[in-house]
Amino acid sequence: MISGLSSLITSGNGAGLIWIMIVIPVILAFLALIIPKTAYSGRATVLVLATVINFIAAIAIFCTKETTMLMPWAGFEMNLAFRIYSFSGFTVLLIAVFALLVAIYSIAFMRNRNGSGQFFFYFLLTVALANGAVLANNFVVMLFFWEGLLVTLFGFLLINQHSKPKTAVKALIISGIADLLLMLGIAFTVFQTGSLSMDAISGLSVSGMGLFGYLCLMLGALGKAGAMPFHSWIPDAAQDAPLPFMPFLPGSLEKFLGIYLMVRVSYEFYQLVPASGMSIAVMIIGAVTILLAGAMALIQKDMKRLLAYQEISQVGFIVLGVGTALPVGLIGAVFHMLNHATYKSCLFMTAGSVEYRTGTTDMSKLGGLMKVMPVTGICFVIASLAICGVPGFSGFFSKELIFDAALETNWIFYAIAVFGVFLIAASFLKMGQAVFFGKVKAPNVSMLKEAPPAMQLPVVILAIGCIVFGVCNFIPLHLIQPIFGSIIGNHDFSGWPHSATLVIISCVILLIAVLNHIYGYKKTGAALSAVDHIHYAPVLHSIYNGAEKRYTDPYSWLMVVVKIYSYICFGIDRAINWFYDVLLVKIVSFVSSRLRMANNGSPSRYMVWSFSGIAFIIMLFIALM
Amino acid sequence: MEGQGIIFVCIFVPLIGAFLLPIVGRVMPRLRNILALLFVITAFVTAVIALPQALSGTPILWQMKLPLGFTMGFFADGLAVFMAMTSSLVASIIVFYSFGYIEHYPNQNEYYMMVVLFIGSMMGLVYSTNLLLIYLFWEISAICCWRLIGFYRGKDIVLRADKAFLMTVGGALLMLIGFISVYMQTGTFNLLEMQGNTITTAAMVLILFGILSKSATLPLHTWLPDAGVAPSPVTSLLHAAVLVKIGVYVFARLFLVNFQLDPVWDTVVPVIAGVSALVSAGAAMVETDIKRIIAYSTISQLGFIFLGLSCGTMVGAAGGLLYILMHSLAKGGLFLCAGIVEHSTHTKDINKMGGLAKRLPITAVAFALCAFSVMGIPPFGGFFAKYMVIYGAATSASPWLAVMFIIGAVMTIIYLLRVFIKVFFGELTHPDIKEGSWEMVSSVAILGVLSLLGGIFINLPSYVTTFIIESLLNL
Amino acid sequence: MITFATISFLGLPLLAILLLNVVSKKTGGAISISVGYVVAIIQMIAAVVCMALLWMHGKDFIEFSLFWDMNATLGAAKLSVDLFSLVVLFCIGMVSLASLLTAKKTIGEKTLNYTNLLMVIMLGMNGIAVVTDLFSLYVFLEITGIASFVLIALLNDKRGLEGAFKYLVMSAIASALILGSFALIFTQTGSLVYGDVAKALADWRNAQYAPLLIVGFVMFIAGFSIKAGIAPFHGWLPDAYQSAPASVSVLLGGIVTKMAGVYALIRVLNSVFVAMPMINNTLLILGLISIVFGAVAACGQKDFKRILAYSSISQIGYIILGVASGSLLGFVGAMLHFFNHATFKTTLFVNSAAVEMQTGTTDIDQLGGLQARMPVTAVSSILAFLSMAGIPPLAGFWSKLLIIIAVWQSVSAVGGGIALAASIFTAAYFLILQRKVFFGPLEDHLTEVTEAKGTISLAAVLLSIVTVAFGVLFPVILNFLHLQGIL
Amino acid sequence: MNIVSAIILTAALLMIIAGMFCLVRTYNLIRIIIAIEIAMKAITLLLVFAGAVNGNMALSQTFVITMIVIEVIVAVVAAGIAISLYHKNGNVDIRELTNLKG
Repeated sequence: MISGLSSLITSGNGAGLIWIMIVIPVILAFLALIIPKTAYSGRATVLVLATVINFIAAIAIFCTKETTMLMPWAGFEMNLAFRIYSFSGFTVLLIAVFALLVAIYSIAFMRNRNGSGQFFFYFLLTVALANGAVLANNFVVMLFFWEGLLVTLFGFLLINQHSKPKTAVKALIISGIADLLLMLGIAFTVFQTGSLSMDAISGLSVSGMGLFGYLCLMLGALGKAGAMPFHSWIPDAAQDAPLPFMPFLPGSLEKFLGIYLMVRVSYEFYQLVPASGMSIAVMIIGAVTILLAGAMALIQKDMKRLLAYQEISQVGFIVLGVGTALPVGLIGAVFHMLNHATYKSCLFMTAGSVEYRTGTTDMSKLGGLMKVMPVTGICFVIASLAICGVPGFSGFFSKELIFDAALETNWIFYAIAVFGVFLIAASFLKMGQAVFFGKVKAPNVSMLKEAPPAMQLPVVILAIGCIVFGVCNFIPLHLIQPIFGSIIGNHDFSGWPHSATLVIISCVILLIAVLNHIYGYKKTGAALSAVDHIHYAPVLHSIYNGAEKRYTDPYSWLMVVVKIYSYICFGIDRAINWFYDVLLVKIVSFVSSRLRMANNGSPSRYMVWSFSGIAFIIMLFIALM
Repeated sequence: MEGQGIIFVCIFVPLIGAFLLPIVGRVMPRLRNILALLFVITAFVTAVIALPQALSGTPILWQMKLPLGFTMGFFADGLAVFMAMTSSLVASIIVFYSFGYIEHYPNQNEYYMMVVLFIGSMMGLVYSTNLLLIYLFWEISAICCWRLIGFYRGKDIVLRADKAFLMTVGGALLMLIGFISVYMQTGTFNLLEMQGNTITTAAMVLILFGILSKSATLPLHTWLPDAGVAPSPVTSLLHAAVLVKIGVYVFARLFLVNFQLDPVWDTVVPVIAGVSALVSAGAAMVETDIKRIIAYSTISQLGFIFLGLSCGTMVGAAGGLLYILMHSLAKGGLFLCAGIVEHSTHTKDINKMGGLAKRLPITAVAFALCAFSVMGIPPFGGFFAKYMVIYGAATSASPWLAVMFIIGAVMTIIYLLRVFIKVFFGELTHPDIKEGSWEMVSSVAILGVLSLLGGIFINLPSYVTTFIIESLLNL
Repeated sequence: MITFATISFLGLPLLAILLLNVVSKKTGGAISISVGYVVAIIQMIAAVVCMALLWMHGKDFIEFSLFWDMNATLGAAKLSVDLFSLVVLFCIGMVSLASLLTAKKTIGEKTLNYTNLLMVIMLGMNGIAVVTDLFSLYVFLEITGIASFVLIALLNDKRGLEGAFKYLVMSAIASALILGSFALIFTQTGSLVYGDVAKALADWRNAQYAPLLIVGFVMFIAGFSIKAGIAPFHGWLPDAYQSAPASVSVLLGGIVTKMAGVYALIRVLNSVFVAMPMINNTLLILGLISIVFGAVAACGQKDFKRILAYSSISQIGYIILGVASGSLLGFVGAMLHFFNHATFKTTLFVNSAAVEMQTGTTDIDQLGGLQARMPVTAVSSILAFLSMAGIPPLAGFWSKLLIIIAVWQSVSAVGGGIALAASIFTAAYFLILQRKVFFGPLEDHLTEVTEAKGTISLAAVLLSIVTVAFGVLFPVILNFLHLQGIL
Repeated sequence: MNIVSAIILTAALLMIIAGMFCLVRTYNLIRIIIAIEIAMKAITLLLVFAGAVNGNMALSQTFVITMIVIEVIVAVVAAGIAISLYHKNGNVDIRELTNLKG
């Protein structure tokens, strides 16, 4: 197999590679499902093998020149078409890298846990589907793989939740709505061009039918990326799903897919005009996401939930960047996507390591883990610095690009984004101090030790990535910039941000966050309650309360609407049924009972009828004559 | 001619064979079961054999000249053969399933006779070239439906059967009036001779009444949920495989192929279908009886089929046909799963069920596969059908229709998930039940797997539907 | 051959009456039924033979005479059979046979009386079928009527007497009206032979007593409407049907009122009142009223036989409708529906007889789930009912279809539509009856019931076969009619 | 139309109306039979009138005689039924005859 792969790579046969990327994970997925639980190492081998093959193939694809492949499929132009080109190759490579890292991590994590076979099965299916969705060059093919992810998403969330599958339902419904909107968007888009082939569509204007098409496509992509209002299942999933799911799907893969599509939609299929209505709308979505998710993250008491909200907030930055429709925003967004995946996966994995050893992610039960889990702790700190945008780390550079773009459109967006940074920093200061510093505290202090090496490896790699992408940001940027050569021209965004003012403002914000943290810590004496003065501030307090009770969750509102709607429909249905079952029956039985009563058995009555009949005939005769 | 023989075998083996079954059943029940299955499979096999010729461009035709324009005949074009294949395939599985489901009840002779007669009437209907023949088989199916719904003979159950019979026959009578009006206009009942005629609005409305009543579309739908009192294989047959598809088929046959329609119908029919899909989807959310929920889901999905067939675009029409196939497979599977659940737990109330996935694992997986297909999630077959229908609507004269159906699709996901989760997950309510008989479980497994394969190997069915639509609409 | 066949229609019943009254009362009961069988079967055969002869000779009708010389001038009542009368004669034989088959088990010690009266009524009906003048028509109408009064009251029970008296009173009024109309028409024509009357009436508007003629027409329609039981002249009909003994109900419901009312009406209408749209349209409206009224009223009934009676009212409406359409197609439809109605309504009355015999009641509220116990009765009733409701491929559908096409074509689309849509009520009372009697759970007190054995089931089976065969082979029949140049 | 025919027709009409009115208004079975007879006699008058008008008196007379015979038979049967009913019910009131209705 390996030799076959290498020959494929050398020959540069893109079509074969595509099949490898899609079919082999599927086959191995079924293999992982079949292998019995007792042979865990067998399952693990299959998983690693599949992701490694996928990784190699992805590298090969990344190195391949532009290739298209086309096979007839479902008729009406719904051909099985794939296209390898710079952006898809890049995205596929990212998927492969993260899949490999998470696979290694999850092998260690899932050992001795229930449902590992299912987990690996869905894992590999997800990889295959994601590959297919990215490489597809036909809208239907893309939709096929894209929506197929719903099944694996649902499966992932069901693994541990047989008795209370609420989150799975929620995730499937929310993502399903997004995907159906995507379907609608595709239909509207194709309606304008008449072609389902993705490379045949470019530069549509966002107006008229195009407006709907663009909006629906964007909503579909946003739904996958997990931006507002499609976000609310992610925090719940963080609590319910097996932990490696979080760095894998919401942490990286879904972001790649969502942003991949978002970028293609906004810059390729449609010509999003900077500062146009739709651009502002997308930016508003991004800004709102940053603000609300960041605010929610601030008050979380559970590591996983906090990270999940943070993750949503980060998507807001990316959406904001894409929504500017400016080259700098685009590059910032894509770069941020990469950075985000790096540090967020790293953070989720450290949270996973903590859970693995302590059995909990409740921050009130944890503390001082740096002493017992130094590697994990250090990686956590590095990733936190990156996510907060401390100068020098990866997040800083991508955020500065997005700030640039936001400021160019409107200072309000910039202000919100900067405020978002404050929220992020505040929440990470709180979480970092609460979990890793101070007195050692855990449900099982005596048994604590560093996570197993297989779990440390990906964490460390990702932490290094956070530093490298920051210090040597030309490495990723020089990979990304050529992809969008036609859009950004010869501009090079690598190196130190060009606007010192913005950098200074960012630094000031971070400083304020630190001061705020110190103030809160001093006031309450506990790291965990360092933001209580914000949480319990007069107005915010009630808002937060409502949010905690899910009053702000769009899903709850959707369900209320659905319920009301359903009862109305049910009422309509019952009314129609009443018409047939009761009213018609009553009318007929009333009439026939009257007729029964009329026939009272008396011959003279019959005669009277007959005479009236004769009268009727006479009248008819007169009328007919 | 050899080809004509094939159609005759396809129609008359089940149609006449049905009457043999009670006789055989008195002697050897086992043989009766096998014969019943054999008859239905014969229909399927012959339909498959007829497929190449149907797609070759010179369809098989048999006609008997009669005075007064009553000329009767059978005609096996792609559409007919496709419908015959779809319904007989699902019906074969359902008959096989019945072996396990029905074996402890009285009146089995009548049951098998009616089921096979039902399939036979469907076969006859799809091949008919004559409006009267269509009406004839239409009514035979109504009679079978009446007997089958009333299978358990309870007072209430028979009332429901009567309701189904009355509503479908009422619609059919109106349709017959429409047919006669067409006859008055053209002087013949033969479809082939009246091709391309424009029909009057009155006739269209009357015929539509019949179609809507048979295909259980708002406002003539209420018999369908009530028919859930029938044995599960029967509901499956009625709702998924045969009965409701009759109306859809006649719609396709008459209004897609045969008659010219005023363009306004390209909007009116989809709107009716859309309202039907939305209202029934809402009702499905409220219902707690598992079979009623799936029945409402059928009504809702039929809306999509009508949308596809009536929106006036080729993709939509092909999607509608594909939808018929995929919906038959998946909805048939859902009803059969519901049957297993009902059989094991002796209840139909989903609030009294939970956690059954632990005890009925294969059923749960099959249910999930079929449910995903109905929801239209890839890689299941329903996805393509749903996509094509919505794409067809979005590219039709009134693209906003697609929005209506997207809402319907969202509702589909919500209510099917609700059933799936309530029945198969949560606290285990029936700890001491086990899977149904092997016939039942393997039937649902086959349907589930077919739903999946239908999506992965979409090129086969899609080739057929595409070809049919292209050849029909480019006449 | 032809002479024998034609003469047998009137001669055989007469002969049988003679024969039955010769034998002693003791032995008579035993053989009388067999004699009846022979007469009925020979009549059916003779009808078929005559049809074949008509076809072979390519003739429209055969004229014959019973006692007189064919060519005598005065008072020579010419008789004639054409296809319609032969169909009707066949029906008479068939229904009489069914009645006899039912009677064997149900009529008891009055068998001889019954058979005697049956022969009389057959004579009367056959006479109605073959006569060609109004005078003879009246005579045979009265023979039929008187025999049926006595038959209804045969068992001398309270109900039977009551029904018979009501029938008698209404029938007498009908006779008065019919005779009055004949008298008024006679003022203009001077002859009572169909052909002559038709000729004389062709120019009736310019006649001396034209207003009297119009009164005559009204009386004619009203009189025959009473005889046929068309709404709103139907009052006596359910009572008579319900009160009659089972086998007499078979006869009455299957053929007698159709002969005395419908056939005579059609015959006179077709041979005398040619091309009078006024009468046709009136009848059309009356037919429509009948169809809807009978069907709706049947939905609320509680007695098996009364349901059937009301459904007769409804079905007669269809026959009238077909004739009233005035076209040949409508006439053929009416003829076929006449035949079909005789078949399925007889089946149903045989079924009601079986139910009454086995359970002792015809009250549908006291019955339930009999299908499990009486499968033959149940299945034949379903077939008959479906045929009546116009569900293909059973016989009733085709005749109804022809009638409706004819009405649609020659009179009005709305009328045809209403007539067709009213079938939904037919389906409704069919379902009510099936649900309460056959379908549904078996009532506890009926678990001991068994199928009606022997001749009753035989009659039901034979008639069901006719219904199904006619329906399935209808294309053949249609083709045959076409080849004969009738359609 | 001459005066004689007018008188005859009026008489017939009056007799018919009398018969019908009697039929509707009376409750006695025997009276009902009489009423029928009255009406029938009016028809007889009409037949005679018709024969006189068209000159075919022979046919008219035949008809009338036959009719009278039949009338007698009908009256006999009716009276027979009435007598039987009297035996069953103890009276000849038609209002008792309401077993059959609906």
